[in-house]
Amino acid sequence: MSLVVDLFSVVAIGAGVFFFLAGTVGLLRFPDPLSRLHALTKADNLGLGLVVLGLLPRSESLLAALKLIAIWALVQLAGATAAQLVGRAVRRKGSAV
Amino acid sequence: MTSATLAGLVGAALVGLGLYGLIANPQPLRKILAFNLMGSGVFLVFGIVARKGAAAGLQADPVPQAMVITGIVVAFAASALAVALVLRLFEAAGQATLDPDAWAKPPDGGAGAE
Amino acid sequence: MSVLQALDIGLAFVVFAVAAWTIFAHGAFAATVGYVVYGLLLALVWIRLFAVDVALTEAAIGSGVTGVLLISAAARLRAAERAEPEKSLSGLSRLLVAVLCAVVAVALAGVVLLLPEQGPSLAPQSMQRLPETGLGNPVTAVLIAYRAFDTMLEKVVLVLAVVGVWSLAADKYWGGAPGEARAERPEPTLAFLAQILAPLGILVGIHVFWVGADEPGGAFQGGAILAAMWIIVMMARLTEAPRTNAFWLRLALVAGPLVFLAAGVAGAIFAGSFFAYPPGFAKPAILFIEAFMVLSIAVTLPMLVAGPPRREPRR
Amino acid sequence: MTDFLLATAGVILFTVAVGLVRILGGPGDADRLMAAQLIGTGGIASLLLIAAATGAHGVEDVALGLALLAAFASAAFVNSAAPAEAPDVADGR
Amino acid sequence: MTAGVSAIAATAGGGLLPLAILLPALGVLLSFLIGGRRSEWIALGLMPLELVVAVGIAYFVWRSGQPLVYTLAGYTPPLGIALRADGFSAVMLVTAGLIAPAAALYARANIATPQELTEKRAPLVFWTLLQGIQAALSLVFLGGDLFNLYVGLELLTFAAVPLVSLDGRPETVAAALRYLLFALFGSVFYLLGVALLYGAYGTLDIALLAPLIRPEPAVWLAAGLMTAGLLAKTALFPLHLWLPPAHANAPAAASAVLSGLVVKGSFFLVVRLWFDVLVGLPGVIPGTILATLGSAAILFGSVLALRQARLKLLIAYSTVAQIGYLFIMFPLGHGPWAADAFSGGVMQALSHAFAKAAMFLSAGLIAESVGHDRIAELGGAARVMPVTFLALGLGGLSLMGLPPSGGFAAKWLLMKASVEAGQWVWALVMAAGGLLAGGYLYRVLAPALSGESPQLKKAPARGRERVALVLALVALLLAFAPPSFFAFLQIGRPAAGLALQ
Repeated sequence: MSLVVDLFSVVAIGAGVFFFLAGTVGLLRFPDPLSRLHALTKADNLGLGLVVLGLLPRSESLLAALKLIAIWALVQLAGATAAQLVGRAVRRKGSAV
Repeated sequence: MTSATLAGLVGAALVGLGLYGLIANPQPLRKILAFNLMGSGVFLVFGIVARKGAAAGLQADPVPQAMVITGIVVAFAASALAVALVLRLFEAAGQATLDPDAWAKPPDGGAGAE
Repeated sequence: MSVLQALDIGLAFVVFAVAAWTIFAHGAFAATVGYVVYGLLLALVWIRLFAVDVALTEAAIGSGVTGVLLISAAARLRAAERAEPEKSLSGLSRLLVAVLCAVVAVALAGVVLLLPEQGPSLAPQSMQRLPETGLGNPVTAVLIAYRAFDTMLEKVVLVLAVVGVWSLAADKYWGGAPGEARAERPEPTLAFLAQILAPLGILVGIHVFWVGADEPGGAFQGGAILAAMWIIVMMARLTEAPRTNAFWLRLALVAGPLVFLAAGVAGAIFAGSFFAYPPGFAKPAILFIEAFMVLSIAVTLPMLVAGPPRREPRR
Repeated sequence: MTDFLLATAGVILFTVAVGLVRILGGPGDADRLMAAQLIGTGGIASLLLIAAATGAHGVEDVALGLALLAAFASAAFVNSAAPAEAPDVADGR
Repeated sequence: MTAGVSAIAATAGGGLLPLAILLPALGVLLSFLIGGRRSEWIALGLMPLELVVAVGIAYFVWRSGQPLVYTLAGYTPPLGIALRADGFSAVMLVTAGLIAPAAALYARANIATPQELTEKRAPLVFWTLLQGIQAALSLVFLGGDLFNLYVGLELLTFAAVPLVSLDGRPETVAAALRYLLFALFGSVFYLLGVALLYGAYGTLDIALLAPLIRPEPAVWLAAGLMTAGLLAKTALFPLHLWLPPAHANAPAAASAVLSGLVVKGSFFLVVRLWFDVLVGLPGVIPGTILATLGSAAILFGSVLALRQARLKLLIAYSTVAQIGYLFIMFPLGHGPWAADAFSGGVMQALSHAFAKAAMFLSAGLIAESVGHDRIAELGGAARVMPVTFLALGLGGLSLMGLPPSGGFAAKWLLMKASVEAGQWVWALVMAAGGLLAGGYLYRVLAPALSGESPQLKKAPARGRERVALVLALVALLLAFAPPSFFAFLQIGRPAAGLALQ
């Protein structure tokens, strides 16, 4: 059982790390600032999601697991709204501040 | 080197950096940032003291931890007051400089008479 | 263990690099963003020092609320930065200052390295007296019982800070609400964010306060999270900032220290010493005081962020 | 397993830090704010991994707090960047 | 009961110690909560009580001949916090208890809530923060725990800074900001020292810490950092830059408290630190450094005071100089002259507190009545407002160190100790400082006594003139302090214990 859990964690977290890496590589290679930020946000949120997924079976209690999911959801929300907010602020000012 | 010592070294470096910013940076807002950096460096020194006091089944001495919590709240209040002063200065004078020459007395100099 | 060490060294390096960025960056706004990032990383460092209570405080106040304060200020001061290139120190005096700071940092680093591996500690005494308080979290016990006097006075400091910030208002705005009246409609995305975050955050804040008796958390951290929720709701303009002459607001601001002070005096009458708790009643008394402290912190921090009154009071 | 968790935490932290260096430099403030946003995501991931590895207690609440406040810097920026009416500067006292 | 035990256990009258802090703290909270005109009434109502508590503390210290101790919350140090009052604390407490109400009585006339308003900004802020300063000073004078004292320092900063910018002109805001930044720098350095001391010895209680102190790197660094931080708050040369604009720009009543009392708070802690905590360090070299800075302050501050065009700035610069005298006592702490040096330092703190408060209040009256405070245009003013100028002149007597005045007693004791210790140079500097002080006071007083009197905008109020005069007279009367007063100052000093044996 514990081996299965460990294997699951390793795979999920490993995949998560991959997305973080991919996001940063994309960041360094994409030319256009807005699109690269967009891609990066996506990649990182996916990365965090996978890390959380990998940690879920290791959590001590149901409450702890729920907290993990809430963390992931909140970061999703923050990422999405922040991108939109900042994007709109930039557009409203008509220039890249 | 333990993680506690490492954190202490970072704390020392932060105090140095913050002190430099506080003295050398002319803008008041940057000075406030520097003050916060310096403060967090001091808190880290408390942190390693706490960690090295791990005993009685605790992983860190609670007394310095409590002091850091008090200190963080006070540092925030200080930043808030400082920021309010900077913004007020900027609004009232269109500049936010601490340069004493910029505040040379106007010729009538009637301060003190309210 | 070596992986952990590598991680620690990496973390230390990143923290230092971001701190240096904050000091040396060209623009004030860039430096401020650097500071927000720095605050977040610092929470990681506190976890590594096994000071979870501190990490919580740093995450909520050091990074979160301070971040709002400084980012707002930096955004408003941008005009100042453009207007006048500040006179900075000459190269030589910069060098002298740098040398002075390096001396301080090196001396401090030396002393830190000399600290013994196992230092003196009040942990045993803290644990020994812990049962009297009925608490399970020794950090909370230090704050509310052993060193209650510090904590009560620090709440008075917060009240003074509010008075100080408000004192910068123009006379005609005294008693009015902070923040300018804006013609614009609230940003819909921000309103959406606030509507989702606020209920969740209130839950988390109360949870953090409540578990603080026995686990990491407490009045400061819970109060700070609640404060952050009020800040986001005000930023989204779902509610207006309150008038500063409103009695309920003043009451909420002083409730924490006032109840704490009253409890301290009651301790002198009923338990033989100022700020002592009667045996057996310690935990309910502590939770009672803490509840008011949560309230006061939750109201004080947003008021400090909101700044001085800037609207005329209604008559 | 512990080492794996710690190593991944380190890799994520390092990766995000590299990205950070790239975008803290700008060119625009929007980029910088997004940088802060991103280090938030990576930082929370590392935090959770370190907590799982070292068994530090109560760390989920720290991560929860960070997640709750993750968008605050951007919100504050938008809020202050919105054009406000010119404050009345004439009345000093 | 041995001395070691009595430093921890509570003593008779000890319950007054927390009251001295809690009463003004309560005043802060109530004044802010209830607001309006009542904030003033609360402050004025509590001040007599606070003075009674301060006098009570002094009485109990005098009666027992030993420091008063109170253990808070039933947790003995090192886990808990203790408050302690020795002779020096008691005297400072009473001084603060007298000067704050004097400033309050003076301020009633011009910092009041007008009838037509329920609440006004400046009065609410002033009355709340004045009590904040009282609470902070009580804590600084009574605190027995270094971190508790840090909280006291922060209280002091937060209460003092907004008073500087009370009238809202941009230059006052700039002065307040500079003051705040210096004060915060000071707090951080102080706190860093506290961290190092805790790391070295695991306690912050002064009585427990003192016997543990060894001359080792951590202690030296902590001592340096804490001293530097406190000096920034005390505005000792070369960290004085913030003081003149801050003290000159505040309303007169606030200036009196800031210059008379607030800077003495951090000075008091420097004394605590070097005389009660760091007793295990060889103090001669650090003491000499402090006295050298003090000498520089005396000369530099006096010369700058000579060059000021405005009366309030002149008085503020003279504070820079007078702070210098306070630090002459530090290299004289060892030897048969130590008691004289200590008494001289304390006497200087007391007489300067009263004299400077009197002078700032007088300057405020002059500015209000004449309409400005430009020294060049004050010719003949003394002839139309004689009482005000009398208070100014009597205060000046103390600054110059001429008999009979508290300043004379202070400077004479310090000179005597310097000469006995063979450290002549301090005596010479003090003599030069006295001459310079005579110079800058002459610049103000001589023209004011002669020439054509200016047209007053309004005559100074009798009551307010009397407040200033009474303060100046107290500074004068200190010259007649009996020997028992100096014995009282030694209560709680280690040297006193030696002398008694």
